[in-house]
Amino acid sequence: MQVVDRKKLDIFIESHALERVEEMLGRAGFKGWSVFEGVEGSGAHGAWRQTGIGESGACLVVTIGGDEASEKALEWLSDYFKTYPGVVSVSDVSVMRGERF
Amino acid sequence: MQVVDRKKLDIFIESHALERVEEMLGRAGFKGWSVFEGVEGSGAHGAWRQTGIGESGACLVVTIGGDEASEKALEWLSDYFKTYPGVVSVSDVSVMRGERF
Amino acid sequence: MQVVDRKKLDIFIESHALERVEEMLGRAGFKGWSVFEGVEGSGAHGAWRQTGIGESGACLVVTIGGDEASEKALEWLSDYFKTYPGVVSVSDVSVMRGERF
Amino acid sequence: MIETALAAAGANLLAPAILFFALGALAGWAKSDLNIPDQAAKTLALYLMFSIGFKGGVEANASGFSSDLLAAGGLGLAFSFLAPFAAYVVLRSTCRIEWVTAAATAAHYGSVSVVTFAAGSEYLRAMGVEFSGHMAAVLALMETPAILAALLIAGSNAREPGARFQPTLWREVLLNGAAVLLIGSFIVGLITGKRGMERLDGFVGGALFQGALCLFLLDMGIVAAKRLAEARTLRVATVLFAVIWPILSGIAAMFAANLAGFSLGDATLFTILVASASYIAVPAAMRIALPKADAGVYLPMSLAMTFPFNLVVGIPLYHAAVQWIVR
Amino acid sequence: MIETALAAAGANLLAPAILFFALGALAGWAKSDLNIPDQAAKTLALYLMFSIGFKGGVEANASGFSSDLLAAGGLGLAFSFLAPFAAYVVLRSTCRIEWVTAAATAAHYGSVSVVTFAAGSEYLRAMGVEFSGHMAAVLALMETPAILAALLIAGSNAREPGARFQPTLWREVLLNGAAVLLIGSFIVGLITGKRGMERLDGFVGGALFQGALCLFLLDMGIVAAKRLAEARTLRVATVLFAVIWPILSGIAAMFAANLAGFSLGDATLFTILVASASYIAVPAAMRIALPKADAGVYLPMSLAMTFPFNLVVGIPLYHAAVQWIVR
Amino acid sequence: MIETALAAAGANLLAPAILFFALGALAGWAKSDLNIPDQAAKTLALYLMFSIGFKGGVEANASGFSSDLLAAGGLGLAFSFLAPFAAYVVLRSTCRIEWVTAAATAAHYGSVSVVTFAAGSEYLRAMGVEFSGHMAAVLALMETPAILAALLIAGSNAREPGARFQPTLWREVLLNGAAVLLIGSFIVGLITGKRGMERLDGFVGGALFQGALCLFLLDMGIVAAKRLAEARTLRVATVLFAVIWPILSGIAAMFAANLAGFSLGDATLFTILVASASYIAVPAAMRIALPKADAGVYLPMSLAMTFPFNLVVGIPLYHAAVQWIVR
Ligand SMILES: Nc1ncnc2c1ncn2[C@@H]1O[C@H](COP(=O)(O)O)[C@@H](O)[C@H]1O
Ligand SMILES: Nc1ncnc2c1ncn2[C@@H]1O[C@H](COP(=O)(O)O)[C@@H](O)[C@H]1O
Ligand SMILES: Nc1ncnc2c1ncn2[C@@H]1O[C@H](COP(=O)(O)O)[C@@H](O)[C@H]1O
Ligand code: NA
Ligand code: NA
Ligand code: NA
Repeated sequence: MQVVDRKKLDIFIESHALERVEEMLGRAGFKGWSVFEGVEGSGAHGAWRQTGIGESGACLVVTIGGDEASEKALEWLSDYFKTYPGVVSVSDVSVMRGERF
Repeated sequence: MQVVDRKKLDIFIESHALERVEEMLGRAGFKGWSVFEGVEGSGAHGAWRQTGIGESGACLVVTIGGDEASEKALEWLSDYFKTYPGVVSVSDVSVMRGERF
Repeated sequence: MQVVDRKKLDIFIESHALERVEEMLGRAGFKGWSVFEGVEGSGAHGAWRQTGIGESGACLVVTIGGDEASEKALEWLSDYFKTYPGVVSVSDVSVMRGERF
Repeated sequence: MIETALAAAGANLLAPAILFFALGALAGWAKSDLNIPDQAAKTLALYLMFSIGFKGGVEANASGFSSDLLAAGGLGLAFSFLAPFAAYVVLRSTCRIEWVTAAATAAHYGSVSVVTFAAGSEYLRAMGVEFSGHMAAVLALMETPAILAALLIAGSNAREPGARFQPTLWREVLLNGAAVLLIGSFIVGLITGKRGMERLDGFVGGALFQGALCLFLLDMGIVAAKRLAEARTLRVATVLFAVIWPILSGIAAMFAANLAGFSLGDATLFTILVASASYIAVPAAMRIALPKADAGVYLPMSLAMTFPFNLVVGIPLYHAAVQWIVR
Repeated sequence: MIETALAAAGANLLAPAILFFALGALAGWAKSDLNIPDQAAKTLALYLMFSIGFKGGVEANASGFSSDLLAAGGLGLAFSFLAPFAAYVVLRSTCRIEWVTAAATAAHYGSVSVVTFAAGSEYLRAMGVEFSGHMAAVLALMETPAILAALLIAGSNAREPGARFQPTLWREVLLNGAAVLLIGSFIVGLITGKRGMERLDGFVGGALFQGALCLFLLDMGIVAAKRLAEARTLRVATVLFAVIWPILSGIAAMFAANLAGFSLGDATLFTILVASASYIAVPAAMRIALPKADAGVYLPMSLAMTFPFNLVVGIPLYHAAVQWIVR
Repeated sequence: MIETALAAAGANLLAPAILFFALGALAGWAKSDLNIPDQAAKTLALYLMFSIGFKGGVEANASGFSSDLLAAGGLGLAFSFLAPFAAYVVLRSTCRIEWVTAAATAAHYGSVSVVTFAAGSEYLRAMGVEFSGHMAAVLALMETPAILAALLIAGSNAREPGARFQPTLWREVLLNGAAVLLIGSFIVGLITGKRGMERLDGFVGGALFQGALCLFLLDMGIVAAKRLAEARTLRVATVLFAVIWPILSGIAAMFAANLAGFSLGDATLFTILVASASYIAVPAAMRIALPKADAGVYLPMSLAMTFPFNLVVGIPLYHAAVQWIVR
């Protein structure tokens, strides 16, 4: 299979920021993403658990794209994380049909 | 810890293809996989949201295995993606108990 | 963006072990993690499906941290997996704000 | 005559179920974070089908298997299978959408909407109009043929993926959850009859059914409003189709029902079925059978235009028209 | 007098809903794996709001829009908006928590708890005390002003993220799901009146409402006990605040209600509203508006201390006190 | 005599709940995409336990705590604890499954199935046979001892993981959600008695309970059929065990119940409990306590063979046999 290198971002954020982050990803040049809902977790802002009462789960946004898009998203996120909880990790992945990312 | 190198595939597909893809993974030589359900996402085929009405979420199939299995799966998927929505990314991971993958 | 290298662990375990594993991660030196619930999967111990009757889903614990923490967690897990089902994969990721991991 | 119809339409507008749909639509439009968890919405949909099927079966048991059922079933099958061909031609010639999307959209309009049926029967009940239990079976029978028609329309091109996914596809088409639950519950109702109804009366009917319908419509309002806001391709022609097609196909259904000698209530429900468009079973089948069709076209049409139109305007309209034709 | 109050308190303690809350708290404390799926709990909460709003609207329809509603609504708005300022000053001077966490906590205590209201009205119903339907609208009106007050308190510091997330924030504040569903259902009830109630009676009231309340309180017991066990910072002062503030603000509410000429039932419910603290709508808003506030402080206070206190001790206490004041 | 039994069995076969189970099984077997969302199924299970426990408690309150309860409880504990030893010996000698899987399977058969109990009591209610409320408490008591027995059987080998996971394990064993909710609701029912039942009657009983049972059995049919299709090791001996063991242990239970002087209804329910096998609480405990046991053996046996057998054939059979023994 012919594959090309891309960046994969795993973005952990609170659900209220989803809309904002997705919009930003589009602007940064990502052509797609997928969102998953966590059931519990822990971080600098304490532990949380999805309960149906008083707490809503953190989300994971997975997005695959080019270096430039990744760089732009990281910049936005670094700013965002100054105010709000969350983390992001970047890793190298290979994908087929490179023109789609 | 003694670890060995393997490939990890992150396969994003619509849920109706799950059974097919899992069967294919088994044939390709993967000895295990895990499936997660997304809550929303976006891609070349537009945006979707898990709603309980008219829409069903895309799924993420994570599977870890050898180079050969990975190659075979990618071939099948590249064919599959000609018809159906979805993407796959491949990354390098280390695992313990290499004989299990 | 200034980023630093860290390890990302993807730990697939049964839900009854969650509390134990999270506690262990804290002891090993991880400062955060996120937990996701699977809907189905397969492995050396057979296939499972989240059904609401008689079966509960396997979970994915994602945690990002330093080499040392990762090493410690792998040691504990290698022991744990002698008795219980599950797998773990390790990959290299880049993160911003390295001091938080 | 017209005054009564208007009064009835007004009363329909002020039914709790319609108002909760409007509330949901407002909340969705204003981007409130109000939402019904997706598993709860799915369960409400299952409950509605369970109740509709079971009640229909019990009533069919009481009135006996008559030739009426055969006639209604046959007519329903025919409409569901034939309507997509007509809809396809109209969509292609007026709406300028690609042929594969047109085929998929046509399937939606040939098939039916369970919740529109539920709202329609509640409307009739509130108006004191009787209808046959077997209309629930007709509802179930009309889910699937439209999908087959779309596959025929799509023809050889669609066969490529269809071939590879045939087992999945046929299962989805013939054994889609909605049809299985509706027909299954109908049969259970038919078998257990009055004895079964004694046990389940307060579950499948009355306030619980009404309440579940209200909650589900609240959710549908939210989802429909969001869908409408996100719709990328909202051409005038598709909007017109989404409103005019139900009326035209509904008129055809009225005359057919009249010819077949349906009662007033049955003819109204049959019209509602024909005029309604699927938004659960057919999209699921289309994702497998015609993956190149654009869900951004057929979902907003069926869910965000035709469904509200039928719910708010269509049901009382069809009822008034049927009263005028069937006598 | 006191004996009757004690007897009533005893009866409250032995109501099924309270006992199921205790069962949940025990299970959570003992780390049993008993738990209500989160989507089910969310749906139960939506159902409770749907029912409370709708019933309130129907009753308001029956008794007519009176000046009482305006008085109660105005008083509710005032209390919800003003209480946070007072609470903030007390929290800062007695509890030694940071200013931003104090502002967020104050918002919780200015706002209200739907389930406490539900438990309170069931208590009154069991005691045979009448109250007005429009108290449900007051409940809805009191959700939001406290959030605005907290934003004012937080002032310029909070504006930085607020500015960037303003659309999201304002939507969350003004269109939070709880307020929209409560007010929306109230209006639907108001419009449909007795006719709507005929259809939905067994859904929004009676055993179904009671049962849903029991199940939801079971879950709240589990969650509250876990929250309490995990609470990192449990200072004596905050525990005292969580118990004494409801009493003090409740007393203020009683006198205000008395001056405004509320009936016994309305005054009791109003007191319960003022004494209660939010644990769903306000935390969600605070995560957006004041992200630096420590949820590990305000959630345990509101959910694991004030809520159980009001549920078990507060409701009968306030009722007894109001009886004594309002005559 | 036999004719009456056959007629009763026939009537049971045609009860809505059984027919919905069959519908689910058919849908699952045909691989229809019909499915109940997992959180909804879990919530239905919780609701059934809530209702069974509460109703049992209220009835026990009405009839007073009698020595009957002690006798039934003691007998239940004994059967649950001792049956696994016998089952283990039989499984090892006839089915050629590994010792650890045999121990885990034995635990399933010593423990009980809540839904089989629910179906059994509905059967008795339909037949007009009375039974004691405290049988719900016996149900709760019989959940756990079988797990302890399996741990004893597994002995030192199992202790290795057991030691490391002891806190989790003991919590799971002693405080598993099913047992806590059943006993807890029983106690709430016992405390609140008739007064509580007045409030919750239409929630815990009647059509709502019947409907929830039907929906849950629909889901169990789907899951059981899928499980059966996936079962890797379906030896004749295990199939035979799954059908014959309930009969044999049921016979022992009948005689014991007769000796202990149980009423006809109580003896039948006790037989049903002993003959039933767990498929929720015990598998969860086994995953922690005996992780090397093969879930691909014990789950299909308990869920896909013994459960349907008891539901369809067993319940009327046991009832007929008990009628013959207890007189
Ligand atoms: N090191 C980590 N690995 C994985 N997930 C994390 C990590 N740190 C934080 N998270 C997730 O991100 C959320 C917010 O992080 P924080 O801002 O650190 O509280 C946490 O609640 C976790 O769900
Ligand atoms: N670049 C991407 N990163 C992450 N997920 C993606 C990406 N592209 C597509 N997906 C997921 O795969 C689904 C189908 O993709 P597509 O065929 O591009 O519409 C989307 O709806 C997303 O959930
Ligand atoms: N190779 C794999 N890739 C992804 N997930 C796996 C893999 N192997 C096992 N798993 C997950 O871990 C669970 C337990 O694994 P096992 O101990 O192999 O049965 C499985 O049920 C899967 O959900
Ligand atoms: Na139609
Ligand atoms: Na308050
Ligand atoms: Na048993």
